[in-house]
Amino acid sequence: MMRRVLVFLAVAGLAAALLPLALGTGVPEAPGALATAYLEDAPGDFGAANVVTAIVVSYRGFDTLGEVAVLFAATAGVGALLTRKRLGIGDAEPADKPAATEILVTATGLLTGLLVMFGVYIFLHGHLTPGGGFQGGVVIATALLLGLLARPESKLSHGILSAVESLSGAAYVGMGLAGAFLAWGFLDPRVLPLGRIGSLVSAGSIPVIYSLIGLKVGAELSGILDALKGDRE
Amino acid sequence: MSDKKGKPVPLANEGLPPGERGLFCDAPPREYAPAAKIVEDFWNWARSQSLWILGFGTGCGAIELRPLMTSRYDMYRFGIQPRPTPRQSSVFVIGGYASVKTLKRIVRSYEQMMGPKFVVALGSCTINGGMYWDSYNTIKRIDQYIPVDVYIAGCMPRPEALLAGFQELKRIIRAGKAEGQNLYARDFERYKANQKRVIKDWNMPDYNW
Amino acid sequence: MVNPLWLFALSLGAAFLLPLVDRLGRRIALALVHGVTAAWLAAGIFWLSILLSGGEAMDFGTAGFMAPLAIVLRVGLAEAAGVTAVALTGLLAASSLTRSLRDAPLGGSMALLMVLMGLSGIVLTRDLFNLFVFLEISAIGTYGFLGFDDRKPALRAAFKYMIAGGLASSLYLIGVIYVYRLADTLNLDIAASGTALSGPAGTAAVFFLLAALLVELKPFPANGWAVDAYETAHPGVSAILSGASATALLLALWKILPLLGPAHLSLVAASGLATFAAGNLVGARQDRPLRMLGYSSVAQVGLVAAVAALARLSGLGDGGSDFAAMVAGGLLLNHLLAKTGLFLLAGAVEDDRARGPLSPLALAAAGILSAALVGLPPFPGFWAKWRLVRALADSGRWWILALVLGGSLLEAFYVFRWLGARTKGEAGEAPVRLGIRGAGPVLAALLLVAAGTLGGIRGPVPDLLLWAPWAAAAVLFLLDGIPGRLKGILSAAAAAAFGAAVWGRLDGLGQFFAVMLLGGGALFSIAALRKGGARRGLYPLLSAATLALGAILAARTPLEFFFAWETMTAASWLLVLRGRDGRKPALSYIVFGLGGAFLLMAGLAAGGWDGGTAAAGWPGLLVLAGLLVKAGALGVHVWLPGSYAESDDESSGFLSAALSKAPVFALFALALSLGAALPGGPWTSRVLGWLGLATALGGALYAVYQEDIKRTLAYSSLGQIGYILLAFAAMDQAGWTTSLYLALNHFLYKSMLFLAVAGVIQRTGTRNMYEMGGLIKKMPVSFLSVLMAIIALSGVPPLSGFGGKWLLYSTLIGKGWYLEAAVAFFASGVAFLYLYRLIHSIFLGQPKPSQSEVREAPAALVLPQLLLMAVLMAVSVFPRLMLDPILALVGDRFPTTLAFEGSRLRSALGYWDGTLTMVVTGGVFALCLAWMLANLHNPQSVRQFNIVFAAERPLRPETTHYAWRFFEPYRKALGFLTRERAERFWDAFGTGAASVGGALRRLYTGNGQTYALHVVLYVAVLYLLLGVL
Amino acid sequence: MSILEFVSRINPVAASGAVLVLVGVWGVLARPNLFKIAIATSVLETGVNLVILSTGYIRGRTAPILDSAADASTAAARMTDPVPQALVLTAIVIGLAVTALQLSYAVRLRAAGGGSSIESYGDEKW
Amino acid sequence: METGILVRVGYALVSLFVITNYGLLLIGSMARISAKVQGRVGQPVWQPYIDIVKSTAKRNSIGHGVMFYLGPVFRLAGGVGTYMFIPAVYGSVLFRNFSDSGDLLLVMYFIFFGQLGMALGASEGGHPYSAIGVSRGLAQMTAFEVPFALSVIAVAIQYRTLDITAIVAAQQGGFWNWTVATNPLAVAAALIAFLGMSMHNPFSIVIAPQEIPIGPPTEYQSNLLGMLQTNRAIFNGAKLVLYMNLYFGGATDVVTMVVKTFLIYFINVFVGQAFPRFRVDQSIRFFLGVPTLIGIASVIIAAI
Repeated sequence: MMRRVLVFLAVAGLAAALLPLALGTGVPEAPGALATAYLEDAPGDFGAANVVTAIVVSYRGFDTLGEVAVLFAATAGVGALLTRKRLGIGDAEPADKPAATEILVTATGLLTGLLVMFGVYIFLHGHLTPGGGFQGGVVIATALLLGLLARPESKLSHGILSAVESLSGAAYVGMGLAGAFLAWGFLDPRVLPLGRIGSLVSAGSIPVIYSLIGLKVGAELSGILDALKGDRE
Repeated sequence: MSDKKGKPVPLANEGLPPGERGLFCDAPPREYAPAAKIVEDFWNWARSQSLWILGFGTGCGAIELRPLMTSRYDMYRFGIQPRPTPRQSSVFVIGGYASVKTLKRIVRSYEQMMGPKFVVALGSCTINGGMYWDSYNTIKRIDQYIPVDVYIAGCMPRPEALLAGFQELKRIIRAGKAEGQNLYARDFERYKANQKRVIKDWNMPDYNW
Repeated sequence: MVNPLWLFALSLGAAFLLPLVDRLGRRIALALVHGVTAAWLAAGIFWLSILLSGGEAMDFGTAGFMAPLAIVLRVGLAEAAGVTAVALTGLLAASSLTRSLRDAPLGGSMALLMVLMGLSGIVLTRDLFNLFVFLEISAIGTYGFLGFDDRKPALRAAFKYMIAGGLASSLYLIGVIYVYRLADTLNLDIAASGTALSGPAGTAAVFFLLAALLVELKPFPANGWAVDAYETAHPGVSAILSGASATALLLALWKILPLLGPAHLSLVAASGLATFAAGNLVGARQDRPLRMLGYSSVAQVGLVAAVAALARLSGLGDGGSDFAAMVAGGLLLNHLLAKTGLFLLAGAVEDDRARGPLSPLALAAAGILSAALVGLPPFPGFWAKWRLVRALADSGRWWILALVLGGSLLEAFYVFRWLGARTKGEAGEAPVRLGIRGAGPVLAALLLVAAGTLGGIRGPVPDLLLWAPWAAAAVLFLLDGIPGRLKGILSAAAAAAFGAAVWGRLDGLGQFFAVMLLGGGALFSIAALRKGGARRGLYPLLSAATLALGAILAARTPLEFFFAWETMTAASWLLVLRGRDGRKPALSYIVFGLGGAFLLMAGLAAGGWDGGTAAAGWPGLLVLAGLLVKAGALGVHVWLPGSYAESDDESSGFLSAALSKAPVFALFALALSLGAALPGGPWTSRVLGWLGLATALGGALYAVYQEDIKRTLAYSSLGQIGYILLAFAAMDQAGWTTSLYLALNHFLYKSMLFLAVAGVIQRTGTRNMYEMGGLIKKMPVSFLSVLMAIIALSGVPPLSGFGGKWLLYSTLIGKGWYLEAAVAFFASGVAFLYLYRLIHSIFLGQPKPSQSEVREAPAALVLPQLLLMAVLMAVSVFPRLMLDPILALVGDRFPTTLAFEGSRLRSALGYWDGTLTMVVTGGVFALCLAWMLANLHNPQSVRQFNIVFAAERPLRPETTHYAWRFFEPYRKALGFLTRERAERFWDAFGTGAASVGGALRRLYTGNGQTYALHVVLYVAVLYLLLGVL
Repeated sequence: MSILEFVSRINPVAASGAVLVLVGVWGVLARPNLFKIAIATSVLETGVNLVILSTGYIRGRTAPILDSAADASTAAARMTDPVPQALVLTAIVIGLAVTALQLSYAVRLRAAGGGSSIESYGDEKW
Repeated sequence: METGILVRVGYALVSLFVITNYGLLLIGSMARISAKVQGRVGQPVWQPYIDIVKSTAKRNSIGHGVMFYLGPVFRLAGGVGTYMFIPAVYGSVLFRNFSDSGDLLLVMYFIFFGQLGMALGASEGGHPYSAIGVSRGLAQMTAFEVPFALSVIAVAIQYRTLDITAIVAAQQGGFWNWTVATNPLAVAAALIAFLGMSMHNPFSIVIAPQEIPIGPPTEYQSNLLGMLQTNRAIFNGAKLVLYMNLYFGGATDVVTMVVKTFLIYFINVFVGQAFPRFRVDQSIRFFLGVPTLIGIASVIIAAI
């Protein structure tokens, strides 16, 4: 009882703390100076139609690199935690895993390719349309999830995933360094020509970076899903 | 009791376990020559006028010693007073029969007194065994074990008899005849043999300094 | 300057490629990880070197842009230091982590890399959201790191850690986004420069930021999750969490300080101080070392945060940032290295299989780390704490000052308790050796020593003479392998050399005490030659303590004095700890020693010592109180008997005869600095007088009932110090003369007593008096020494002790302190009891068969005793030898009542001719002796059992020696006076503190949800307080 | 201020986000199941993300993507604030990572045989 | 000072001779008075002399060690020394002794000299009763010293000096100048303390002859005992002279001294005849009770 009261008090306190923020800031009427600067300069600076992408990959690309690192660390952590040995599962296969339904199996066969393609599309067009490397990577991982659901006994090649993850990550860092050496700063996408705003090949190395991120995120999420399945060596 | 050079031979102390012999002095008793005549006379007078008694009151005779302190008999006026430790006493009053058990204590106390020292045997029992003459565990004659200067006979002697005995003792001292200490040293082996014959559980040194 | 982005690229590249590298072999992967850390370290040091030599801080933009558009990293002094610290911790921890990382999945190594990079990012970034990203990188890294070697408790702790971490990061995000919304920027500097955050919404937004960071800093009570993690994780992980992580987070807090308003800052200060107090209270109750270190860790971090906030809040110290950097930075550096080292060390040794004592090197490391943690000199924490205390005192924040010092004392208590336990180990266990795992702690210790020493020598204490104790300790410790006797001679020589070096610097008072303090050190160093063998640790400590005493005399500023004082406290504490059963007494020794020192510190720091009048008030009283604790005044004496009794015999002598004069010296110095007056006015004198008197009486009474010879002497010392205090308190010529005379006399006869007793204990192997007896025939010189000493101590003419009594009563009656005089008379009568008992039970009575082989004490003890006897005799026959210099010292500060006429000393009331007394006594004694010899007829030397024993023979010497509970009737009559009230009071005090700690620690239920509740409640309460402020 | 004014000043997105935050916090504090705690954390993060988004949303404006309808010169006048959108992206991913890791710990702990209730993981205490 | 040192030694020896004989006679006569109280004739007045001669004339003796032999030497030296530091007769060069060595404090502390030595000697005898006796004696001493010290302090306050000669000088001029008249409380406290000091009944537990035969000197005999007996006379005399000087106006000639000290001692013996014996803890509590309060009162009176 005491505990409930305390929980209530805690939540109420937090609500009270949130109140001035909700009241004091109100609904914004116009973007601030920084946002305006981004909106006005981003296309010119990086040639990206999607201002958000320009911010995510270039201006605040360092955040994104960090974010990739977070995901990477999480994958590593999950992988290290959930091994067969540590989960106490022996070499024997768990006997009675329910078989997937026919519908699932069939749909998976049909959808996998489509999903992967969609994912690739999303990260390739990250600088033009909503979406980007993360979104694309997630879609790709969905394909793998479907595969895992359909064929629970199947095993992903952990080696390949890991290699993709490593290499794309390293390449991302490499792109960052390239920006520093070939352009004006670390993660500066202007190592490639900016191209015409709105075209697929534009915005410097943003599509490349997003592709790398897409691959990496796809691999990482797949890895996480695989690990959560709990039969990693 | 001495070797050729006149150095006293240490006592064997065989009654003691070897480990305890170091705790006790093993020197034998010695005879002490009196001082020059005139000095010794003076000293003897002083000794006779200052009789500090160690009462050994295990027998019924001891009860007759107490009244001497009272106003009625007042032994103090004769320079007699009780003393609680043998070290400081000069007169050993053995108040009644001595059993085998108490004899050991009598010997020990006697030997611990400083010379010159005098012994008063009080009552028949100490003199000849008295009513306990056929008892299996009493000593018949105390003078076989330590030298006695004055015998006060009776069963029991009255305090007056005691006072008379002390007067007699004073006389003997002044006459220079109370040499019990030297006698004991001289006949030490005989006395000791007598003592040991009676006392079976001998656990003391041969001479208790 | 090296662009930090390269390093991030390096870290990330290495991390991403690590799985591939790992296929080549784990060793190579680990080498890569450590190599990256080393690169960070190199960069950090490089930056530091540039910035320290006058370079400017630099900003580094990303993607070719600077703020506000892009994320900016800054390399300034604090950042460089932070990066260095993080990397250094990582490398230090490597010594302990490497083996485990090799055996665990690769995730562990990656986590290590991520954590360190994340922390460096936290340090470097100037962007609020980027800060969040790095917070999360390090958080995720930490989550993975906690469980990397799959120890079950750590897994549980990690989950709790994650709950709290998730809450904190959500709070942070809310804060960040509203800061952005209001200030229209994510850059810290721009946000801080505007006023957009000053309104209620801004305050709330900043509050969320702050609350998140505070939660990350593990405030009380919202820190159970962290402590659980500290306790259970791999020690290397804990070290990084406690050292590197805390450093980075504190720097993060430091960064957002400019955003904070006064109300926020007050919250930080309050929360930090509460955490400091509560952490230490709970830590004191903790017996699991790693968890204890965890509590200590949160406490320290709380203190640093509070200091940073206070410095900013209202310019604590002399000017804001420099002060904050010095104090908070110093404390942080101290905490970082000490805690890292301790976690690594404790993790290595706190293993249920290894219960033995520590090996010497490990012990040295543990000692240095613990001492640094507690803030003993010469470590950085000491200098920082001094400045902090000064600033707090200057600004009149007495409550905070008390809190800081009280918390530190608690911390000292539990850290040293652990250290004591580890020093001793359990009987019969093999020593614990650290091997490679020791590299981290030893390195941390060395860095601490280097940092502290450099900081001290190049900073506030440039006088190298004051560092001599440390140098001596270090040299002798390094030479610890050579034969002990050689070291003893070196130690004595060091004392002599130091004496020669400082002599010219000292004034008369200093020289007077130098004779006792340094002479005592040399004397007992010589005495220590009585035993061969290495006697590890003894000589370095003895030498350090001796020289520290000298340094106390030579100190010129309050800080120098306090530096030397703490050095002395530390060295003497270790001397006590070195004793066979020294663990418990050493603990109370150091706790009371530090308690006194902290009072002293507060008083000294409060200033007014350069001729001002401020010192005559509270500061002076605080100093006085501190000195009284150290002197062992009744009520705060409880540390004294045990430590004198349980330390090595020569150490006891040193403590009692020499070291106990240090507070006496300081008292005189205190009074002199106030113009021969006591702080606080005439009442102080009166109270001090009664206190001294109570000490004298109490000491004597306690001593009467001891069975332990050294305890008897310890209480005796207590009593004698009481007289010295009493006479000092009289504050007139006679009083001061008496006090100094007593001090010197006490040195003489207590040295003799302890030397003799050391020999007795060495020869008999026991300290219980009733187990001895009849040693006069075996140890005649020791007997004579004790005889002379007790005659002198009891004040019986004709030896010099009577001079002390005569002076004392002349003073007291002359001063009008009549009741005091009567009580003093009683106390000095009581002294007879224990003195007689001492000499009777040891040297007279029945010898024990088991001691039949006992010989006279070794020459190393006998010769100093002979020397002291000669000195005692000389000053007894010619009191002017001692009194002339003392009278000159006291000078004409007070109206003169004492004067010599030839050999006769006259007071206002009477006179005393020591020489004539000695002649008359000698003559009479000779006469009586001649009489005795002339009339000794046929003496027969007899043995011990030739006693009248009610006509029986004694059975055993043991039962015939009347010694056990010698003064039982006295106990029946006056025993009620010696019920150990002070002990009970302090016990109750300790129990009280412990039960507060015990109640507080009930908060830490182990339930992760409760911890989360604490976090949210903490935030809510904080918000409420913000509203109130 | 009147009720009306009060309501009008509330940002509905932020308010719903705040509600989610509170729900998430309540879940973290009150649901003992490890997995539910992880999910509650996720809810909490979602709420936070909503709050983030709410600060950038401006009524009547378009997404900050240039196309034929809006070029760079008119962007500032017609588009919403891109920064929160960029930030929320990062926040989401990080939240995902945390959730993944938290779930793994939950799995790991349950596999070690301690059950799913957090109350059974309180051995480290005091 | 003006007197040559040899002359002074000669005077001191004469003074010592007088006090020895006086002390012995005092003991003898007191014993006789006690006897009269008990309705006895009692021992001769000169019995103490005989006893000492007898002890000295013992033909042999035993010794337990050096300290055992030195014990009586210390004791006697303590007694003689104490006397030597007190001016016995006011204004007399002959009886001035060596009182210029120190003041009242010296005397008070020199009293311990003999006691300490004796205690050590007795200890070496190895007899447990000696040690028990000493422990009782010392314990009791700490207690009776308190009222005595208070009373001495009262005297010091009253006359503003600790110089015994000066104290006596201040009391000259008739009974009403004596301390006993000017501060009777101080005298009362001191006299009660004196009972303990001289170990008379009811404070004779130290030598309790029945349970611990004679206490400390249990092992002493012959010449050594003789010295102790001699000391008893001298020491008693010294203490009495001290009391006389402090409280009863001192003496300007030997006759006055004899009369006064006799009377002081008589009070003592008189009380001793009338009371049974205290246990040690009882006597300690007694001395620290009413007598101490009296002493404090006397100090207060003197101080006001």
